[in-house]
Amino acid sequence: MADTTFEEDTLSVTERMAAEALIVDVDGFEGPLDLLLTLSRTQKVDLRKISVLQLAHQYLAFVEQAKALRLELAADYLVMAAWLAFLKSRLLLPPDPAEEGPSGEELAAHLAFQLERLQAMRDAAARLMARDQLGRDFFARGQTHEVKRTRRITYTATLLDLMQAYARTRTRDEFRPFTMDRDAVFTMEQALERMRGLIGYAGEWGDLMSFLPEGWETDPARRRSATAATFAASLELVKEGRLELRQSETFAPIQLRKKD
Amino acid sequence: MAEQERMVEAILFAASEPASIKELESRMPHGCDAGEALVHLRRRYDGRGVQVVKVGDAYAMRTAPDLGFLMQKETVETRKLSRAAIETLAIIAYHQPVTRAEIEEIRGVSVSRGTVDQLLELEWIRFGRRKMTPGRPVTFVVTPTFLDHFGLENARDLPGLKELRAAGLLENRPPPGALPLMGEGEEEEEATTGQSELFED
Amino acid sequence: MAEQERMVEAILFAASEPASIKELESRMPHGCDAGEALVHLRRRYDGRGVQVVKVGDAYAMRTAPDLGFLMQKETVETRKLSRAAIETLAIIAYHQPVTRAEIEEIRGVSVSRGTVDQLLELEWIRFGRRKMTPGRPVTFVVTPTFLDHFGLENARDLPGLKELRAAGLLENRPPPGALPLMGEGEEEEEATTGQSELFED
Repeated sequence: MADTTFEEDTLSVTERMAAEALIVDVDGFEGPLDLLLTLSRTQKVDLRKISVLQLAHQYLAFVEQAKALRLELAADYLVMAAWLAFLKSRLLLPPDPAEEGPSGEELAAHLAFQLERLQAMRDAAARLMARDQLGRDFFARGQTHEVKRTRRITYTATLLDLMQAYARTRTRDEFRPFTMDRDAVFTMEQALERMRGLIGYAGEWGDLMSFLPEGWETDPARRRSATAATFAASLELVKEGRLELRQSETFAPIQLRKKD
Repeated sequence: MAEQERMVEAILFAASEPASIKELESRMPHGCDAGEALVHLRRRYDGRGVQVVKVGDAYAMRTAPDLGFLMQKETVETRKLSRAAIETLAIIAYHQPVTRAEIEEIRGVSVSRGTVDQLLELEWIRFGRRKMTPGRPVTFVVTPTFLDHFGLENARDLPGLKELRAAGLLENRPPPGALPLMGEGEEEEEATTGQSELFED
Repeated sequence: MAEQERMVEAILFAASEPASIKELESRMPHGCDAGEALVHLRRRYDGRGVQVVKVGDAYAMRTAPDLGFLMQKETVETRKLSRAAIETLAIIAYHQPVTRAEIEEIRGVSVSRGTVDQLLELEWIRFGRRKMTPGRPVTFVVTPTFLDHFGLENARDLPGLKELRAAGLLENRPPPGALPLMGEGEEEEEATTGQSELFED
């Protein structure tokens, strides 16, 4: 993907023409490697004998030119430019024994390998597409005979299946499915239903706790559940615009009344 | 002519419709004699699995009529029996002869017609004699085909609940103090009496 | 055997898709040897306008490529593949099984979704097994449809494959140190196996 985008703002005619030439070229490139491969062809040598140093020069010159024309190059082109500048310095300077990492020659050799491999794949692709192709050079039967498909289904079961099935049916009612015992739980649905019936009478501010269902006020577990459910139900009713809530300070009793 | 024969062969093979001599010649290089090529080609395919046939005034290649049987593909699909079917089958095997109402009572759900039909079709169950109870309901029993499929000599060879449990086939242990274990009381008693009637009729 | 040859001839002739020996035998009467019948049949069609070709481990009848010029009428217009798609296809064919990251490393640009989708849709490529490298990336391989389309008996017959391998161009050489190019590190370690694993599974 050549994500390269170019701006043309206020360029002179010659600059514009130069830029256009570049655009035409760059648009045809699929990324920095493709561009490098094209540049390398100008060396007119076997890819295995290519001068990577010269190639780096060419690439950097290309990027410079693009910059001079104030063309915006995609990031990967710039990353490659930075890397080639680094490679160039490695190739030119005498090797520093203190320096770690691969040598300039190793890096250059790998780049040459990548270019050669890309070229090889392009050639292979061209050879592949030049082959005789089905529907173009050779043909399948034009009038195919329909093959009738008959599907026969057989059912199987093993003795084990049979015994397990029997065991299942005969032991089914010995168990009841596991359920949480929820006798100390007052659900929000229950609370909501209860509150809807009660708010009609809540014309004045009243304590939330006075709305708890009967029989749920004493046992701590039951009271906790009922309080939470009633509070949640009240919030729901506030959301519906049917109720108002207030609390004078933290931990103070929560009061509610009907909203008209 | 050999080359022209090849051409006609290729065209007829790839064509989706029969081609007349005129059509053939219009596609072949100038000066070809499709008619003569066809004579050779028809002779070459004489007695082969493929024939050159004349359709109206056009020609086509067709498979030899006697090989039509090859043009079908039979696929055999093996499927597991549904849970309802295997449970119904198990109840019939253990309780035979058993009525539909009894099966439903044991399974706790109604038995669909399809389930019974499937088992009948597989020839794993068949109708037994009618029960001497009000309504004289029909009963089901398992067949020799069933025994054959499951490698049983006799339906009595089916292990009882106790053995199933011992073999670990019952994953669940009933909670202590729950219902008395099934299949150990009169249940099984009755099941055995049932079995004795096996294949008598 | 003459009769079996006729049968194989009829089956292959009637179908547009390649059929394996197993498929052939499943449609022929029990005890037939489709493999041997095929040997005879291929010999019989040698040099004819229609050929028996091998595609992967299946067989099909196809018109002789030198007669393609007669078939303008049958030619199907195939969608033009983009350069990216053609290159991606070639890389998959020559390097399979290959991951997306490896394709990107070779082409130096990312592979767009559309490219892979198009090749999958043509049924020229499919997903292979996952690589045993971190992230267990999915791989791509070419399909029998690909082989059929390009008249290849198997992927080892790809043009120039041997030379490319000898030149080391199918290797996935890890870059020395860190390169700004795509596909780094672990990915490549075992990628060198490349084509050698071809169709082993």
